[in-house]
Amino acid sequence: MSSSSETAATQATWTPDRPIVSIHGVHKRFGDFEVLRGVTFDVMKGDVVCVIGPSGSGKSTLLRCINALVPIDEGSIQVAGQEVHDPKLDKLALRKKVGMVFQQYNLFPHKTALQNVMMAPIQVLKQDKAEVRERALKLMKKVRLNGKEDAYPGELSGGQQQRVAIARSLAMNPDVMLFDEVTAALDPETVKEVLVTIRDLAEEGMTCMLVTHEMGFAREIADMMYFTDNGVIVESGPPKEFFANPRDARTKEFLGQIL
Amino acid sequence: MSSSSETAATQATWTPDRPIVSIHGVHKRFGDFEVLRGVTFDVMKGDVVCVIGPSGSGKSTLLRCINALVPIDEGSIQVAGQEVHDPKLDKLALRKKVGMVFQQYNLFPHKTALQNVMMAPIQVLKQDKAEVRERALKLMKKVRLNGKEDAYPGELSGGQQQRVAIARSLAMNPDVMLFDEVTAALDPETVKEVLVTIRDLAEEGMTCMLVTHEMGFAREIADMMYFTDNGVIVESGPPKEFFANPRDARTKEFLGQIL
Amino acid sequence: MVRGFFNTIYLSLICLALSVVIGLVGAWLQGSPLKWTRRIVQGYIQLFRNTPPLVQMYFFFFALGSLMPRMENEYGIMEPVLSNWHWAIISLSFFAGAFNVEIFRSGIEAVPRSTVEAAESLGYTRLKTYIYVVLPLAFRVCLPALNNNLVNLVKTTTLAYAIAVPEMLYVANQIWSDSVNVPEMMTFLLLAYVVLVGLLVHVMNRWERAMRLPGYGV
Amino acid sequence: MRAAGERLYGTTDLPVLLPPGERLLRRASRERTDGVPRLTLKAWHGAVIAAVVLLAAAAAQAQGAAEARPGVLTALWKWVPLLVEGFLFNIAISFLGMGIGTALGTVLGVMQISLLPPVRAGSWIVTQFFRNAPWLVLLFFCMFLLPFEFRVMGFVVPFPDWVKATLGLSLPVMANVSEIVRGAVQSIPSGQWEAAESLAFSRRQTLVQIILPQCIKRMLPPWMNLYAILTMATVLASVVGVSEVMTLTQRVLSAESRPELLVPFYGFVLLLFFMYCYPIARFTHKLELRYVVKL
Amino acid sequence: DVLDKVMERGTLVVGVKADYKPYGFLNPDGDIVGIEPDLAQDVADTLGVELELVPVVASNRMQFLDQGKIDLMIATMTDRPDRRKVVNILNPDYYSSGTNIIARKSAEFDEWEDLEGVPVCGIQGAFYNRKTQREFGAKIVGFTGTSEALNALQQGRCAAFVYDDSFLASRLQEAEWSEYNMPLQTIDDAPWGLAVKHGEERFARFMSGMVVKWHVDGRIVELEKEYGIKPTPFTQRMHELFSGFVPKEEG
Ligand SMILES: Nc1ncnc2c1ncn2[C@@H]1O[C@H](COP(=O)(O)OP(=O)(O)OP(=O)(O)O)[C@@H](O)[C@H]1O
Ligand SMILES: Nc1ncnc2c1ncn2[C@@H]1O[C@H](COP(=O)(O)OP(=O)(O)OP(=O)(O)O)[C@@H](O)[C@H]1O
Ligand SMILES: [Mg+2]
Ligand SMILES: [Mg+2]
Repeated sequence: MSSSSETAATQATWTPDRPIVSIHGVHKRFGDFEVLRGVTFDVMKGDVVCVIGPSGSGKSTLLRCINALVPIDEGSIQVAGQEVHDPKLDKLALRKKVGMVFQQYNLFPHKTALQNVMMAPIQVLKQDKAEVRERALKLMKKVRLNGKEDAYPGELSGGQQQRVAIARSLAMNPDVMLFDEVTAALDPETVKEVLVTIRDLAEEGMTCMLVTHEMGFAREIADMMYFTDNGVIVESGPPKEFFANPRDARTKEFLGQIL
Repeated sequence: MSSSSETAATQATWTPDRPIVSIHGVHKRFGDFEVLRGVTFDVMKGDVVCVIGPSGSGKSTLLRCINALVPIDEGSIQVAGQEVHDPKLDKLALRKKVGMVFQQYNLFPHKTALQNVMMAPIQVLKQDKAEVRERALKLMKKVRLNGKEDAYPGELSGGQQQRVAIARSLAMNPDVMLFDEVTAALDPETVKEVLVTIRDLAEEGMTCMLVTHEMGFAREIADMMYFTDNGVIVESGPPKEFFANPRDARTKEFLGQIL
Repeated sequence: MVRGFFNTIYLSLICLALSVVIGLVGAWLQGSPLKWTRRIVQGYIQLFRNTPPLVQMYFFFFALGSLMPRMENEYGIMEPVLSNWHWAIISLSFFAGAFNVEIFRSGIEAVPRSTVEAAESLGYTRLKTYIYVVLPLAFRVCLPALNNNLVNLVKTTTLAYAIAVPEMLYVANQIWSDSVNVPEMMTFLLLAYVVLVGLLVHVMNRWERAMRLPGYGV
Repeated sequence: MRAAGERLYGTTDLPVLLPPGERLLRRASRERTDGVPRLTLKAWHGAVIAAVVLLAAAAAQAQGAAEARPGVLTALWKWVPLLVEGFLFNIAISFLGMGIGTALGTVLGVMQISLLPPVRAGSWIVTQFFRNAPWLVLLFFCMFLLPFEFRVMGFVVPFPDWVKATLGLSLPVMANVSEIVRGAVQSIPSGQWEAAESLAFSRRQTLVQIILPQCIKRMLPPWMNLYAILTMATVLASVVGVSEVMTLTQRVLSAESRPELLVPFYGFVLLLFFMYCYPIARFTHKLELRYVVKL
Repeated sequence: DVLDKVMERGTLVVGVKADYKPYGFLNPDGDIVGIEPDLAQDVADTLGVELELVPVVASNRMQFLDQGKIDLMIATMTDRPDRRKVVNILNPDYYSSGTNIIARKSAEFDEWEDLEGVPVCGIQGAFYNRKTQREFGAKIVGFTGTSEALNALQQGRCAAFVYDDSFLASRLQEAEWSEYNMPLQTIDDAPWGLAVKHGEERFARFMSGMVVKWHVDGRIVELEKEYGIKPTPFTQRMHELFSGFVPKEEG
């Protein structure tokens, strides 16, 4: 398979003791507006990183840069030792390593839940259908959706859809999962369902980057917290410290708003 | 004015020491599905009541029944002594007494913020334009939107739109305000803005019924908490007790989910 | 009359199929990176959308028809290779096709960018995204508009009478100038078309319903 | 429950009413900041028009070159005033037909959303019937079943052909407008109705004050599209002998008795329509961008 | 009755063809001219009223007369029994034409039977198509106007064009049509009649008188010459028959 040889090639330059995602001095402009203004941080394999910050501070943009959905203007982003910013980069190879789950789920509405999960491995990785199916069924179970395989996205609740989206990304066997406000607009119980799923993943050692507004969850799950404002990382640290003793004034203000 | 004579007539049978909203054994079915299955409680004038509960438990439906937006199948709902369920009911008179703010704001997009606030008093209550205008300007100030009078809804942020919607309802001088998840889908800072506005109202003695998922807020503002599940009220009580010592298993489970 | 009825159906079916093909190809060409390809398609659309189909038909038949190569036929006349049937089919298909291009294009544009992104982040290439995600969705979005246009097309086949294609109106016209019963013929025509179009609407609606995305709200 | 998109876009007769994509959204926001829809008639639009003229003339010259008779363009020039006059007549018919059709169609459309089931069903049937019947056939009906004059209280009100043709054309317009109105009203989120209701607006007030004003913007593009379609349909009046541009062209052609003139004359008619309808189409497109997205 | 109405109104409304050169066609001013409008003018002059011409087509001319939209129809209408039931076709007929075809000389048609199965252009709804189709088995390809049909013939869409003989004869005089001829015998010589509404006896009698008068003083032959067509045998015969007979004038 092309994907496995790919992985072998890049792993030659990357060892597990180095950060799996390494972001360095990243700038991103949309026209005149500079969304990211020099963001730098590293994520180690198996870490769970939470990014919080006010609306419009560039959190989603950052995740999208990591996944090469938007090009960056300056700086460097490396995933497993491979430069994302490289114009010669094989985007498809990168995306096989990085899974992304969106706030709006973005499921394919014309396919059932199971088909949504199976599509990419079959059509992109050209894997064997029966094999993929078996794996997809396992994933559905993992996100606690067994029984809903044949439902269309329109027939699922928000939380269920969100979990299908997670399973869909997992089916590609990524090294890193990016979650962009996956629980906004869900009710507390559904939020819980989704978060439990993510926690399971984290416990299995998946590298996760989350953008979230759920402080309670961030506090429980994160190995590292990052607070962004105006395109820069204002403060970071392990959650206990971060929530108990924010040093920066802006962080204090933001955390103060939370009821 | 017909409205004032109305009020006089109904106030004859209602005294401020009796509940302003009195709900008794309300059942509501959509087709085969029974959304409300015998809901009973009272709201005293000036009280702030919060209704919480899982998604689909009938919270929105209950508010909509109080406002006669949907008819009920059984039971009785009285607002200021007047039966809402009465087929001969003058719905318009009722709605002058009950204001409602929706999750999706539902502002009129073809009118400016100020016009949105002024429309109903002028066209429904036939009040004097200059007078209404003055009052509307005061309301805009009250919801901290002075300066945004001439903006169209499309030009306002979510939180600002939500506050215009509140002002619009207040302009009708209602006796009771119903708020249906007015802060879902807003970011934490905007949530704060809207909640401060509601707190101001509560402090001025307005009777408020809120459906919310914001436990922190509910705890702070509510005089009474109600927990609904499956179309019935499972538990109720003053917030301190309610949050500290939930008696019912279902309530315990629900509150346990909240991070 | 029965012949005319079946000719109308035949003409309609062929034009329906062709116009859909033209629409698909045109929409695909409109997404082309070549500026001139897009412009030519755009010119085609505007020209056909903004002129009366009746006049188009004449123009096609008489102007372009005369430029066509000829072949000797069984009567020893040099006959153009394309008959009036062909021209009716061509001009009606191109007319409806011009609308279809726009319909398909807006259907494609209606597919949310975020869904395309989701596919891309799963490693789909552009072409695969198109085939597996964009087109199936676009097709569902534009189905109602497509239905309407196709209904219009069936109604427009009456115009083929102008270049002597024996469809229903032509046949009716022959009969009523012979015998003096215009109102009866008109009633028949009206009913025939209402039935025909009603049938098409019914079939398309069933199809639309079958293609409906369960619970999909956009 | 029908999907929102279907409700919004599936109910008009006009193909261009689809949700705009993001490219369009961006263009729309640019135009909104400008405040006016930019009606750009770029150079190549002119080139297309010129090409049509040249094509028509060239084809004609090619055919007519061998003749010793006056040139094709001379012949065409001689008749231009008459043809243009005929075309103005087409425009007059289209204006009138649109006016009548819109007035009737709006009423019919509002009836389609009435709370009374019989009214709703009745207006639905009427709408569907006139929407599905071919324009030409409706035209014939009006031509032959309406009297040529009315007697109102002793006065004889003449009822000329072109009025009948106008009525015949306004029937399908009515049905389409009815659908446009219904589609637009149903495309307004139900939250608007509820909000108005909870503010104690009556149904009539809600419709007049809240819903219809929001609809107008949405209806404008399909309505203008319909107008262009109607304009192009006015040539159908030739079939029933109304002296509009197509009829005149045919008469002129038989007066000239020169078959080679056929192509330039029809080319000229095409050109007339294109020059009238194309700017309308562009403008409609601009409006569409402005309004479909705004709400 | 109509006559009174016409006199009262001061205008005579006549339905004529506007797409049938030379019987009725447009001039660049948009007026209808030709043999039939001239005849209509004669009638109006005789009555001392204004003339108003209404263009008619085959499919609406009888309805118009029946509805009273026109008072009189002079619209190249063939006199046929089934039409006599609908409108009052006057005696005597004022004109006549035969059915004939033009075809490329190379086509070599000798008799009508040769047309069996051959595509023949015609005008939609024209009388001439009838026999050609029914008795000789030609495949009629009907167009809306003569220009269209002639163009189609030139393009080779049909082997011949069937229409009225005098129209075809005048075409053949033009250089453009030198490749073509009228190879067959004119058949089906059918008279054309003026028509008024049934029940209008007085007006019918008056109009019959007008027709007789035209035949007597050779007006129609004169007009044929004026519009550049060869006088048809029918009009000449009628002129000979009627000359010397002086009609009693009415009105
Ligand atoms: N494609 C784009 N073109 C122009 N501006 C953009 C684009 N995408 C994002 N932006 C702008 O960049 C800024 C950051 O956007 P981003 O979505 O990253 O914010 P965010 O931190 O995720 O906010 P939220 O919490 O509301 O999701 C915003 O001001 C947004 O308007
Ligand atoms: N018009 C309707 N027709 C049929 N079912 C309905 C209708 N409105 C609501 N329901 C159903 O009634 C149930 C209760 O709905 P309701 O909106 O009151 O829930 P809720 O408690 O407000 O939930 P949420 O927190 O998600 O807003 C849901 O299962 C919903 O599907
Ligand atoms: Mg974001
Ligand atoms: Mg709700």
